[in-house]
Amino acid sequence: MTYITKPSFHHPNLPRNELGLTRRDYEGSMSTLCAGCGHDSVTAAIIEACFELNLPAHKVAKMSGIGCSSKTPTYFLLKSHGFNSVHGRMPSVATGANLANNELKYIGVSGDGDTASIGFGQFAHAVRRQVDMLYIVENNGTYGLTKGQFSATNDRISVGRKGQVNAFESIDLVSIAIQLGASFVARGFSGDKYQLVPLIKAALSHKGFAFIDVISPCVTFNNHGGSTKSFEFVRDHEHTVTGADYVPRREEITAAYPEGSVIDVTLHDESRVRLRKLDATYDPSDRAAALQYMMEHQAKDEVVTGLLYLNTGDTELKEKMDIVDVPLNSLKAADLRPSTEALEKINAGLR
Amino acid sequence: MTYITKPSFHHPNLPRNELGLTRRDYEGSMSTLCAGCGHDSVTAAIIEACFELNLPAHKVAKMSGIGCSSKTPTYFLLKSHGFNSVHGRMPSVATGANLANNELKYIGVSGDGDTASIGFGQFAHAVRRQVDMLYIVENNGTYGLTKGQFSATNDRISVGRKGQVNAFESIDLVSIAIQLGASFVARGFSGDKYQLVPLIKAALSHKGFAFIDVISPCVTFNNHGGSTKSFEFVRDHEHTVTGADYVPRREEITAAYPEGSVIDVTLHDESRVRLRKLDATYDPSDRAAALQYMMEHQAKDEVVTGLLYLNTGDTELKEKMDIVDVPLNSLKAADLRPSTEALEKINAGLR
Amino acid sequence: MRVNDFVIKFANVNGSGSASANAMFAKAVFRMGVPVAPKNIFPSNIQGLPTWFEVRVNDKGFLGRREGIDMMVAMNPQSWDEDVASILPGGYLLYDSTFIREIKRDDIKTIGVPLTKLCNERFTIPRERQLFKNVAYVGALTALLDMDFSVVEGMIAEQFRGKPKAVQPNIDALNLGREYALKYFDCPLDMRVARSDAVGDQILVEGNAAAGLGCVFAGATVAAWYPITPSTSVAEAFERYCNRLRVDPETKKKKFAIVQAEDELAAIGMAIGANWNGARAFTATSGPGISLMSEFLGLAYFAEVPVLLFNIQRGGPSTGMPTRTQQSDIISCAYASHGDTKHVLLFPSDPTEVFDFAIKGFDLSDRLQTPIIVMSDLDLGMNDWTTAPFKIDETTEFDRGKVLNARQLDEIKEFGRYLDVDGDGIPYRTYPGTHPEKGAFFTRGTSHDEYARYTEDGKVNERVMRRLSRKFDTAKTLLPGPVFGQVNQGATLGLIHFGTTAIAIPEAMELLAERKIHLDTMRVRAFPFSREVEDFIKSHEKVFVVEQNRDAQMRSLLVNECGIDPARLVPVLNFDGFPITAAAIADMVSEHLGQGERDQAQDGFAAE
Amino acid sequence: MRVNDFVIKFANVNGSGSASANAMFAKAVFRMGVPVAPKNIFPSNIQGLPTWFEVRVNDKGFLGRREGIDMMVAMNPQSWDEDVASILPGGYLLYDSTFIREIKRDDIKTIGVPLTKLCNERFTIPRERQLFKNVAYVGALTALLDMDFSVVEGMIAEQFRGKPKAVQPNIDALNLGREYALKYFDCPLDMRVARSDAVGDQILVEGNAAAGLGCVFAGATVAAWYPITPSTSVAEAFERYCNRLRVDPETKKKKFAIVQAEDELAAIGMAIGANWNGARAFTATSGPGISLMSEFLGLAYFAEVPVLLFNIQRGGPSTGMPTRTQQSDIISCAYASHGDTKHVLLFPSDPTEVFDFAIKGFDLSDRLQTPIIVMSDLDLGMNDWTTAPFKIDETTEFDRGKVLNARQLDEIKEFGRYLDVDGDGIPYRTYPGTHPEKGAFFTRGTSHDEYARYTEDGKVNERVMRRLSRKFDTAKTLLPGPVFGQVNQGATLGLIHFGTTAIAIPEAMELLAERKIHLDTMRVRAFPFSREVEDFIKSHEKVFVVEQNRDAQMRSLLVNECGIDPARLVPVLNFDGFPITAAAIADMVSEHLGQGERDQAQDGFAAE
Ligand SMILES: Cc1ncc(C[n+]2csc(CCOP(=O)(O)OP(=O)(O)O)c2C)c(N)n1
Ligand SMILES: Cc1ncc(C[n+]2csc(CCOP(=O)(O)OP(=O)(O)O)c2C)c(N)n1
Ligand code: SF4
Ligand code: SF4
Ligand SMILES: [Mg+2]
Ligand SMILES: [Mg+2]
Repeated sequence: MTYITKPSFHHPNLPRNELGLTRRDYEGSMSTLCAGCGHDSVTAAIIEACFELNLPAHKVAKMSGIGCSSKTPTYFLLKSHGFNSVHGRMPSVATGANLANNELKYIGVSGDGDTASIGFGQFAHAVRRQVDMLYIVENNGTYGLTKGQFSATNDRISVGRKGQVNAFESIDLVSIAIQLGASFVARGFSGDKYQLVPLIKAALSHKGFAFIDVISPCVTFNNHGGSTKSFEFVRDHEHTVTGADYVPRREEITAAYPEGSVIDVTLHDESRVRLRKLDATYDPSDRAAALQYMMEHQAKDEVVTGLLYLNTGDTELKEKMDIVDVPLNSLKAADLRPSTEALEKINAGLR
Repeated sequence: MTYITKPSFHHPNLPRNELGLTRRDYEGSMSTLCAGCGHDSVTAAIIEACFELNLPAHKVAKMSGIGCSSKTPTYFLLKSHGFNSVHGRMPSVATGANLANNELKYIGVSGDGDTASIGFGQFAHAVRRQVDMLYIVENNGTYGLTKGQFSATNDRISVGRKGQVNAFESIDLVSIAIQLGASFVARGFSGDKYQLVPLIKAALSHKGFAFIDVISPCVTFNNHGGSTKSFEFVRDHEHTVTGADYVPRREEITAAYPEGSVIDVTLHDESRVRLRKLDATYDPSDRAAALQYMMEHQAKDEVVTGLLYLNTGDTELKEKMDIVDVPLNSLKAADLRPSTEALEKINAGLR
Repeated sequence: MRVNDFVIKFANVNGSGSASANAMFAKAVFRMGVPVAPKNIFPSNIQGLPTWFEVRVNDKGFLGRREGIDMMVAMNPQSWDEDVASILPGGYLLYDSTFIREIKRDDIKTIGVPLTKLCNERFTIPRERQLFKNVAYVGALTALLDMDFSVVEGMIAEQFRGKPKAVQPNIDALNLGREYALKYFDCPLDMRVARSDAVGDQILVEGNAAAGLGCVFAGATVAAWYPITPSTSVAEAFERYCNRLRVDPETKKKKFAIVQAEDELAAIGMAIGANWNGARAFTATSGPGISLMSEFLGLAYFAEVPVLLFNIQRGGPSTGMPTRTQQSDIISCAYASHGDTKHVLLFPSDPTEVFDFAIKGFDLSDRLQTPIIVMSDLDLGMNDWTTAPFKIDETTEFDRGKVLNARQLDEIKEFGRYLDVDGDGIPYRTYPGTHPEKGAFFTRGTSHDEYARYTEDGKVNERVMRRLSRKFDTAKTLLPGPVFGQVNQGATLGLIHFGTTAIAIPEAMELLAERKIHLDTMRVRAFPFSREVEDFIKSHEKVFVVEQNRDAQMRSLLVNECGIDPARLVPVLNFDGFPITAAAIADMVSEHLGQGERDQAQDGFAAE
Repeated sequence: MRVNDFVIKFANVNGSGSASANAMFAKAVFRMGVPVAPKNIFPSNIQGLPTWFEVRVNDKGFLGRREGIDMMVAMNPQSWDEDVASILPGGYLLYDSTFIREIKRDDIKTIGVPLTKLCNERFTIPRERQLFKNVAYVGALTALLDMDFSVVEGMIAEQFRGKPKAVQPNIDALNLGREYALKYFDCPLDMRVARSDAVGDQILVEGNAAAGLGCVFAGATVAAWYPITPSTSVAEAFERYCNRLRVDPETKKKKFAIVQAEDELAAIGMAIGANWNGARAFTATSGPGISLMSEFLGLAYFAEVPVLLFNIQRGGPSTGMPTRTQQSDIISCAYASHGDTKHVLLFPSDPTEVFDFAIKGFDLSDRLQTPIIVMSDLDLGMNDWTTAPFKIDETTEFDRGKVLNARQLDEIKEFGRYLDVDGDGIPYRTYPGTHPEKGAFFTRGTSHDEYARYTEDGKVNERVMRRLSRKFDTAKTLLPGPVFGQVNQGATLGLIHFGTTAIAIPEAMELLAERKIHLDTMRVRAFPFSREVEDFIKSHEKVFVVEQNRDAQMRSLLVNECGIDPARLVPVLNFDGFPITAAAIADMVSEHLGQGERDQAQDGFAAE
């Protein structure tokens, strides 16, 4: 029996959010991942973000593929429906779910194997369709669940545990997402929840395809010296271009910043994300420039993090498709089934 | 019966190449495509290039997926083996074939549906593996063989025959190929064989993954006003950044050019490609810059053509994998089957 | 005299605009009240290759394919020889006499009409000259076959209601041919179309249109598909009808979503995601798509997510014969995906049934919480059929199956997604977002317990797998049962057929009766098979199973699932890509039966 | 006294380093000449969950799984209760007495060894303290079970030949446990390992290693795969052995290519491309991969491209039970892909046969020009088996089948890729680049004629399809035939088994014999089935078919393909994810047989 429920005892004075819920209410069952796995930190960040956003769990749907990372939806939001689909195919399932009911928030969790290899095609097309969801890749540069093979996101310089060299070009999911039109693209690090939580909150408030590539080290198979997805490497090579603060609706921004160093972007639910430019030259609204920036810094072995591209101007899938505002799954026979007369007309037209 | 052989009568004084072959020797069976289809022009360009390169047909393998474009290998190089695989899966078949015998030249022909939709994952991974082949996409922005649905390479501004709008971001295969590490990337136009033939010749002389995106209008389903893949649109919006001349080995370059306006690149078979820079600012050896350039010009609805990126420095698949020089399919039992003694040692080790 | 009983075939060049003219001819016959079966025999390319249009006209409603051509309209020099050769002795050859053609037969009657010449004189624009040739031979046919000209005129008027300018040239083109025929041949011939009331209130429609329309009436809101012949027109029809019937009059917004997916894996993934979320969603594909969808079919079977899939079968294996018909995906659909999986199949026989099964299919899929595959084929999907009008029962609600709402969740004491509460093997489900506290569960393709929790306890998984078998047994009681043909008391021989083979059966039985062979017939409409199917087989000594594939796949299913001795099931097969003919069935059956058996079949004594 | 006949089970926490210690124990028994069957029962995760290691020790070579534990080494508090419960009355419980544990049973003997305490005293580094606990209980076992300590010492020495510093701590750890046991318990127990020569020249190896090694000896040069449990170690073993045996001594370059593909569709695509080009290439996968590969399998079948595929079956359907064993992909592999397709399957029963079938498989695939699927499973693939040593026959050449070289092309008068020159349904092929003028052809999945040219002529395609059936019949004569067990003259009952079930059969037969039930047994080794298989079934009134799936899939194949009356085939099934036991087989068989039948089985009279 590999399913472990947590004791549901709540400490009486745990902090509660606007819904009167504690963080514990946003947890899932006990993680079965390796002690120290980066993925567990991402799970914690998701829990924190949902708690702070006061999300009702039943209005969230958790989607995933197959892998250690794809297991994590079991470890948060116990009261949300979840769908652990097949390897690499979560994007299509999420797209269908989204079309059926756009009132839920969709949190998709995938891995670098799940997304950059078997699921690359589905990922690319979910991006260009601007499916309204948060898509997180817990990127550890390896196939954790199948015991540590190279994944396609491995940088060319990285070396395997047993010294294997990686001759092939790596797939930078962030650049791909930007190029194919994702409207919210960020990179985080499982080791830095102060950066990650606001990114997740902003992404969940954004309408359209929000992609977060989280470098999430695999302590068991890819946290060694040669790895570029190890805690140490990321700490040493992280280059944060923008710091993002999340500002809930109706909340005042007090702190003052030097001229031109911050950008305030209002998100679809009227909350705002405040971007602190740590690199003055960087413009997170210019796709082409952002892409070039990624490439140049990656060439220097830097791991560029932060909110990298944001476009609140594009429409999301359902708008693009001119679908009625109410969820399609809420329409009843009366709305959907034409009359007998209508059918008779059709019959007549076929004579 | 839909297979039509051509009369094999050769006019006595047709020009012959170094192998004593005429262009007719490089033809295939009769095309069954629509009259005026761009794909037939690409076929003609391939025939011309192979004729001029003096390629022995039996040293070429023709690979394709499924589609009108994927049918074309039947229409050239009748004396080459061909493999018309399954929809979108040509890259994997070509990769396997390549590993088995790297002495053949591989010409892969695909369509935009075949490559950008169902085959996107395989395409991306063939690129990053640097499979040694020429990969041509006959890009018409539509699914010709299934009667004109939108394909993923359609620009956002393009409109369907019946006025359908294309709400989704388009996939620019050239940018994807550059980003994922293809070492030879070009775009041509089926309507311009003077540009296309040298590109194909250079690509066939290049070692590594050579990608040519050929805009090849579908006269039946996507050559109307709203299409950005029509003959007219491309003629009006073409922006050629580099002119490429192919210079066979041991041939003198005579013509003189203004300073800095040309780059000579020596290819793996010692032939050279002479790049005439039509846009002085453009540097076809800088990936990041090339990418940015594509994006900026595409944003202006320009169709950037020419040899867009060239890197003769990278190794190709077989080199990356340290495989012996002779083709693997030429190794005999003596080379491959260890001795009984070796097996006995293994048995001993298992006791 | 061949009145209302003949086969006429048009041989054209693909892309020359002949299709609409030929269809107009067929429709005209239909409007004269005579049952027709037009069949479009087209190449897998877009322009320039031979294409044929075969129309069987039969007052009795024998509309299965029939070999032998009574009249050939030979417009394609490429296929001229084989076209001429296929004409029955005494039959007619209508051709474009503008060109001299060698006709190697003296046992047929030739009708030369200088179509090109006539059109070149009357029309100037090249494309028009080309197109109107087709209209002109239809005109000639109206005279030769004694057809009601006003009917054809009426159709032209309808067709160009939008652009009146187009009407006259078409009428002229018709008259070019008609007048030439009246002038140079003594019309009508001994082969004619005579007004009849055999059509009654029937309609003329293709199966794929019926599928798309059925999905509209079934309340489907999401369609995800990937283009592939011959299934493409299912999604197209759904879109066409939705645009007509499902657009909000005020906002102009859509009460439906149609996604052209990036491939078949994505298409079924989307359909599954939407159904999981409580919207009715479907996909449509053909052979290669089925293979690609099999992984997801296994997930939907095991995770128990409803999904409706139309498989418009074409010639396999692999890419095979994309523009020909077969029934060769039966095994691959019934057992799609690795592991112990079984899927529910429906076998419609005509467009009306496709429409009904689309509606029924969604109810069954929701009720059984499992994929349902509607097994149509190219012949049914892409050809127009003379078929009963579509009907719905507005009084019935959709059956969404066992879905718990918030109130019910509050009432029950415990919710377990995979608990067999009712003993029928069908558990209860909830849609995401139903209740703030209760009813959430985790859908997964990994082994799980009754509460949808991951488990590696083999015994628990075994329990779940046994329940799935139980559910499959329940399905037998819910699926459309078999339909029986004429039943001669005491006949010891039976014949099983399904899908598009049905249309050939009455005629085949008549042919066999002439040979004193009598069989009971049963049309199977669904898999898994109901008791009645087993009983039918068991109550006959020998049962022929007619199918359009090489490996007798339906026979295999019958043997496997009903525990039948294969010796009693005789395969009657056709897999050349064309619909099986009544004559072929009759011949194979009588060939199999030695005289002895035939007698005994005849007077119904048991043998063996 | 239980000498060389017991089951010992280790209950550990996944990732705690117990695996190597447990394996060392099993290997030590093996080295004492006693047959062992270790089975690793692991979770689908990497660290922290319960994992078990079951070792059956049996002098007679009865190495199938057996229920009931004679000794439990209980190291995991999580699973403590179920572990203690699974001990047979009178059995032993060995546990870490550093911690107080409640033992609810009084019918077992407990042996407490304070492993944690002992290791904490001796070792300082936390990880060492953790790891050496495992080594320590092995030490204790050597004393308790009277094992030859020098054997274990020797293994330590071998294992750390590289790093001598590691040897002493391990020896110390062994002694910690050993000495404690000797001091506090009267060793040895009545349960022992005694030196024997039952092992003889056998080896201890896992099936996947045998597969990889077999491919090396078969001359495979290209492997394309995608990671999936339990098939991953096939590619890993191939790589390991290639690095040892296939690297050019001078250039250090590789005479092989191994590609980790982006998914299973690509993996088999690459293998097909390489085989098409004349290199021997294979792929390995499990359930979900099979579903994804089915489209390409259909192409290879129809275009007649050889390819070898290892299916290491796991618990299905869908993602199912990834770390459990089953034989449930039989139908999905035999008929993989849409349309009329059939595939050749091989069913190895032990690692030696996996090795042989890898070699034979390539010959057959080249000879038959069709995919061959080797149907292994997790139990065979990932567990070490006591099995006969690997042998090859260096004198034989590889059989590359009907491949024409340039000279032959010049000699023959015409080349048609799909011509049935020899009447066996197998055509001739050429590799690309063979001849400047002759032998080129176009491989395609679309319908084609005998010259590989695209055709839409249904009759031509039908001809090709019939030849493929003929080829499949030829296969029957080339595939490994069945192996027969003890044959009692006149027994009216038969039993069919295959794959990993074989190991349990001799023991099952012994159990049945005690109950006076005698059956003839036959082990099926390949599909399609040879005449002998049919004859065996036909010569017995009732035949039991033992398989590890829910739907009796092998039985279905037998019924379909041999035209057997299902009534005569009785399913004996197990699908809980664990290998079927001899006891289970014996019970299901005798339960099925009423007393009457049992007698008659016994003295061999016909009944019914
Ligand atoms: C179709 C299919 N192929 C292969 C597998 C085996 N498999 C399970 S997880 C996985 C890769 C996981 O890697 P990643 O997505 O990076 O997740 P991680 O474990 O690293 O978090 C694979 C190949 C599978 N479950 N299904
Ligand atoms: C698995 C599968 N799905 C769908 C099809 C149907 N199909 C044939 S060609 C094609 C698309 C062709 O488009 P493209 O690649 O752009 O080629 P084009 O005809 O435009 O040159 C499709 C969807 C198929 N043959 N196989
Ligand atoms: S194997 Fe790696 S990715 Fe998987 S749980 Fe362990 S640390 Fe995390
Ligand atoms: S349909 Fe379009 S792509 Fe296909 S042959 Fe015709 S013109 Fe070319
Ligand atoms: Mg990973
Ligand atoms: Mg196209």
